[in-house]
Amino acid sequence: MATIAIPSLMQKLTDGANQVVVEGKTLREVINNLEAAHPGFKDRLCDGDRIRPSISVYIDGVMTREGLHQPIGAEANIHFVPAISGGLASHGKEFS
Amino acid sequence: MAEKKDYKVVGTRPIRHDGVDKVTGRALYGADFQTVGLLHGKVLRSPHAHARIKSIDTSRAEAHPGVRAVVTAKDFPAVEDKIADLGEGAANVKDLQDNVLAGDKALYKGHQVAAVAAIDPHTAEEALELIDVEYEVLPPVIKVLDAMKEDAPLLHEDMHTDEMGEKSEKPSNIAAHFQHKQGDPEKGYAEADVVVEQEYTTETVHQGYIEPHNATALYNPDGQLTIWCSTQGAFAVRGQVSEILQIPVSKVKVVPMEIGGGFGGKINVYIKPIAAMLSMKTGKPVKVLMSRADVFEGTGPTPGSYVRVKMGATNDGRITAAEAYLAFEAGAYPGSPVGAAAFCVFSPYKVENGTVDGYDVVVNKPKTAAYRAPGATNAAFAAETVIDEICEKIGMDPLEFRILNSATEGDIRIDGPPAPRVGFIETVEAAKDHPHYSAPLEGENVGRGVASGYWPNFGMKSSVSINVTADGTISLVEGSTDIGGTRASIAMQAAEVLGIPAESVTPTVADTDSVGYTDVTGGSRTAFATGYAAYEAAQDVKQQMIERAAKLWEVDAGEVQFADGVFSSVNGKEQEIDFKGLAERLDETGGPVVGRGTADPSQPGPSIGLHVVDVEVDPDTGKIQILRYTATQDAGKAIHPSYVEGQIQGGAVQGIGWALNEEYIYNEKGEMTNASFLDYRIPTCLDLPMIDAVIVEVPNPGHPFGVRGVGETPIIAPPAAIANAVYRATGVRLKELPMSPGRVLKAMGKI
Amino acid sequence: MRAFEYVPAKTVAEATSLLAEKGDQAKPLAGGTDLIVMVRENRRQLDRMVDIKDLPETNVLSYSPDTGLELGAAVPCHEIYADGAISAAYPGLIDAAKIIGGTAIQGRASVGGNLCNASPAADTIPPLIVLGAICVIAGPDGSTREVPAEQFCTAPGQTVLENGELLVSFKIPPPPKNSSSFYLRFIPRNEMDIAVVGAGASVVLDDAKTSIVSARISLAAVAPTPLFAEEVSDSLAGKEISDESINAAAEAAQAIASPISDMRGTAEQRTHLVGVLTRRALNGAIQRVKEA
Amino acid sequence: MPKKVHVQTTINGEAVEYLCEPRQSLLEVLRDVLHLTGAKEGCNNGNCGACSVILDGRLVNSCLVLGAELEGKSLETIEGLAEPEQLHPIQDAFLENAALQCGICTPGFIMAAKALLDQNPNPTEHEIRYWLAGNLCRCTGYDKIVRAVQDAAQTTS
Repeated sequence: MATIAIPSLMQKLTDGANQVVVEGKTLREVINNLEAAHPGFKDRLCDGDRIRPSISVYIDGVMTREGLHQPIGAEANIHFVPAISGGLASHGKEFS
Repeated sequence: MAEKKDYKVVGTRPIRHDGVDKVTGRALYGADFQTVGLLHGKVLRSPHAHARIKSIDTSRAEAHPGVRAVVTAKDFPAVEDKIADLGEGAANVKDLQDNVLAGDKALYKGHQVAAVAAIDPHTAEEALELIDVEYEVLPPVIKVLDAMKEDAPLLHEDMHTDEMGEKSEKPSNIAAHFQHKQGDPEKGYAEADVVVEQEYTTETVHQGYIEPHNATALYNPDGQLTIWCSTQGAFAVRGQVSEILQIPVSKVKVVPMEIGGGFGGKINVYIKPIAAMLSMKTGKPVKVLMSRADVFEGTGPTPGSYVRVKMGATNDGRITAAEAYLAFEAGAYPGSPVGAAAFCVFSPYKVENGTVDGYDVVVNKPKTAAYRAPGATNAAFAAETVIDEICEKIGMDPLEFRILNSATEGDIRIDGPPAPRVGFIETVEAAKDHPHYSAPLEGENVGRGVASGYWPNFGMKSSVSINVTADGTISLVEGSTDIGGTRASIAMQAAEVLGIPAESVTPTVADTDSVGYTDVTGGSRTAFATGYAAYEAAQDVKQQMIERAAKLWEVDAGEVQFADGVFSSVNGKEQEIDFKGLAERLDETGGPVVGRGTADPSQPGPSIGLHVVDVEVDPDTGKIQILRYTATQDAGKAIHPSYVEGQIQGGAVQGIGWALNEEYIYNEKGEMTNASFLDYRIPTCLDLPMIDAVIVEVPNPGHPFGVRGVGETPIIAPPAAIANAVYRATGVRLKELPMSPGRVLKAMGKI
Repeated sequence: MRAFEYVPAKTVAEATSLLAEKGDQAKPLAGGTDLIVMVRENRRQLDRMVDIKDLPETNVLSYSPDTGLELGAAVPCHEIYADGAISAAYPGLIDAAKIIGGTAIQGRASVGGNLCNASPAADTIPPLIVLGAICVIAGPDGSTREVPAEQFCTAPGQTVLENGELLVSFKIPPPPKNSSSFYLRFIPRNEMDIAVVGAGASVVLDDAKTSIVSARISLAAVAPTPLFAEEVSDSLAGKEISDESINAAAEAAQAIASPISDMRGTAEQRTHLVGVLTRRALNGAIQRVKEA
Repeated sequence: MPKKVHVQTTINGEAVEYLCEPRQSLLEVLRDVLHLTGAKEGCNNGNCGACSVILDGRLVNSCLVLGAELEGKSLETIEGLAEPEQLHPIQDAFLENAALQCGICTPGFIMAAKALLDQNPNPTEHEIRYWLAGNLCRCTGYDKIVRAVQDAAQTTS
């Protein structure tokens, strides 16, 4: 079971809970299960088949760049964080 | 992972490989590129900060003798209004296009509107005056808080505020709002003995690289486009030009020339697609150069901002709660660095109860670009001066306060994930132990201030290949443009692995067809990530060379070891050959050796610095003089200490410039009134003392030699450190940047 | 920038006739540090530049304690401050010559050009005024006329020069006994800026060096032209040197300043600085007399 | 359009002839006509020093000189400083002190430093900083540049 920290601006979707525990072997499964439990998440986190460029995903403290394919360990801690944008990006990732 | 401490090459100070070219004037920068049949392009820019473009008539310009082509936004291919992943970041392609040549509206003075190619630059310039643009001038909005008002003029009538995926109903200049939250701030304030809350504003500032943007493009009838230019990232140019002009990336070759400074400002493209479009129309190579005024008015600076910070602490110096409200000017299109600001504002410290709100707001100014630790300086100016006020109120030494509250590895960051290891306490201790901190301050109107700066650093992708040469040297091909000596620091990492001198490496920065994908020189990533790729490529070479030695000695590769530049056989045969000796014998052992390495490291390792400054303030004129400056910084491991010191010194001085005088000054029409190096006042050498750079080395576990990026961090602390010093000198706290003489006089009540 | 022609003049007469021929479409070129930039940035459009810096008359640099200084209009700043005797006699002029632009600008920029550019913020004009410089002007008909420095500028960028006239040189009287001069400006950096406010002062003290016999004060960047603060200057005559008398002069100077607000400073900042700089200029000049 | 001007001059000790438009600056002539691109354009109005050259022994900004003014004059540029097998001591000092990062301002700084040391072989730190104030560097914070000039002064004097 992965523990997801819910960003404060998304806690409306979880009735105020700041943490949710869901199953999933990949990030895709985790988000699908999150969506099933708390409808609305998928659209907030994903743009079609990808994580929105404005969101960074941390698995156990390390930012992943593998998107929805990212394997998720049994006891993973997942954070969805507003991406740090800088130079090029309109809603981009990482620059200076 | 850091493998050993007694390095032969890493940590030494060889002469940089491109040095002779650069001191003799022979190094070719973008504007130095020449080719036969060259045409020259010039760009017409909007004279208005906000205007609807009703029509553009180019016929008179086209008829001007010597003019070969004119382009406007009508010449763009159609693109979708969507976020495109450009490999090195994502961007809305429509916005990118619109910023290169304005479509329906000009959104800032200096916005590119049309361009001309002609037989020489003067003829092209004459033709600009013959382009007739009919504008409907609209009211501009320049300041972030004005742009956030309900009744503010809207830049984009169809833009709605994005709150982590949720869109506002009404259109707004606020492109995005996000929030980080940990614990319970109210509970934290209840535990506090002291609570300080202050508001801060900063003005737009520019990177101020000395070389203006430049581009020469040649479009061939076979559809192949080549662009010679100065850029922080040849692949970033390729990606943007490809999207803007809707050409496959394989048809775009970008040749990076030497680059005269960037600091984040030479990632976005402005005139490169224009040079390409003009070449497409004329079939000739077209060179476009910006003037200094073009650079100020038409390229991305770093934003002005409004920042409010509230912090509570106990009398024994423990932070109990902290909040920040950050509103940043994105410029004409969304995408300010407010995300990085929100991340960095409290990063050095353990904050268990905190909230950070960030707002990305469009205004009628050039679209902001990155500038050295983008966002962090604005944020630190606020947070680090609030901390100074708290220290004063509870009577604690500001360095002790920082040691007490330092975030340590595993502490929960404000955005949720755990903090990685960084030598914060070590940099503070280094400052404490430095003679500067204990030196008595002499004279009147003088004061000493300190502040910290934290930057997460970035990894991203790099590729390196290495060819072994028969004389025992290697040629190293990399894709990172060298802005400050990175050829040397990358070459040195390969040399270390192979046990050869730095001088035995010939590094080359290659074009996009000649090296694997490499992200921009930015994010403090080049010595770290491209250095990592060079390490991997050298490891590959080493392994192949071990196999060659095995072949030579007719033993198993497992019986060959390599140490200190010498291959030897393990099993008693006592055979030895050094790298040079083996390189001479590649032909007979299987031919050329080519090593390759790629990197996309996940642990860049943050960097942190602590700055100490002494100032003198003239109480009659409000002018601040920097008397003494010391900057400590955790570099992880300094590959070439001279260039690490150089980054620290240069970054500190950019921060000093930001603190003292640098700002975009606007009139009521939204026009920048100081678009020159005369009135946009970057520091001269007469404004400064020597800058004492102290390198602290707490190795980054995410790099084989322990490297942490160093480029960005040193700009963050100076404005706050100087503001704290000015307070000691005058008793007045400055809450606006820059702390120009007029603002100081006002704060002191003299005017 | 539109195309123009470049003509090096060989004599003053040739220069004035080349200028007269084109009226306001011709300008003399000396150091070019202002003119070339203005033309390049389309702030001024010209058909002709007349290079006047190889004329003997515009290159004269001669000083004697009896007759004073004759300074050609095209002499670059660095030649002036390289001369020890001139530096000792007219320190206020040297203060200004050493702070115009950077070293490379001072290799070309001339005092004459600085005056003809007629910027309200020009650094060398207040020293010219307080040193009582006379401008020698050649006309297209071969005539010459003389105009005091304080009357030369008429508006920002405008001067008394008529069509075809050329500023040839300055005559600066020898410094009186017990006198000295001082110029300073306020700028946000330490070099490479335009004055937010500039102040020049010259003083003649009595033999005891305790009171002021006469003084001249001039201010830059606080009015449409560099200002000769004549009444303020006269009010110092006969006054004892004291904080009180200096402060009174500084306040009087503030009263006559009429600065504008622009990107280099606000009107209130400038008015404040007039007081500060007038005090410092007067004290600086007095100090120099005392130390002499 | 006014005719091009024919100019005969001396550059780095060699006689040079060229044609230029009167409106072309010396910097344009050097870069676009003579392809001597060591002098750089940073501002084109005398505020950055990247185009510094030495004209008849005086340090000038080549963007503030007309190409047409060079008739009969003698010009030194960065390209003329090194001997075929030996850098000028100032060039060596810049390399040894790591006094450059991006390098765009470096030719201007080296020419300015040469003009300084030609006339003042033992400048103080303040004299160096005053002399070089017209040359902007955005990368180094000037520390290592000042030290390089101090070092070069030691070597040459």
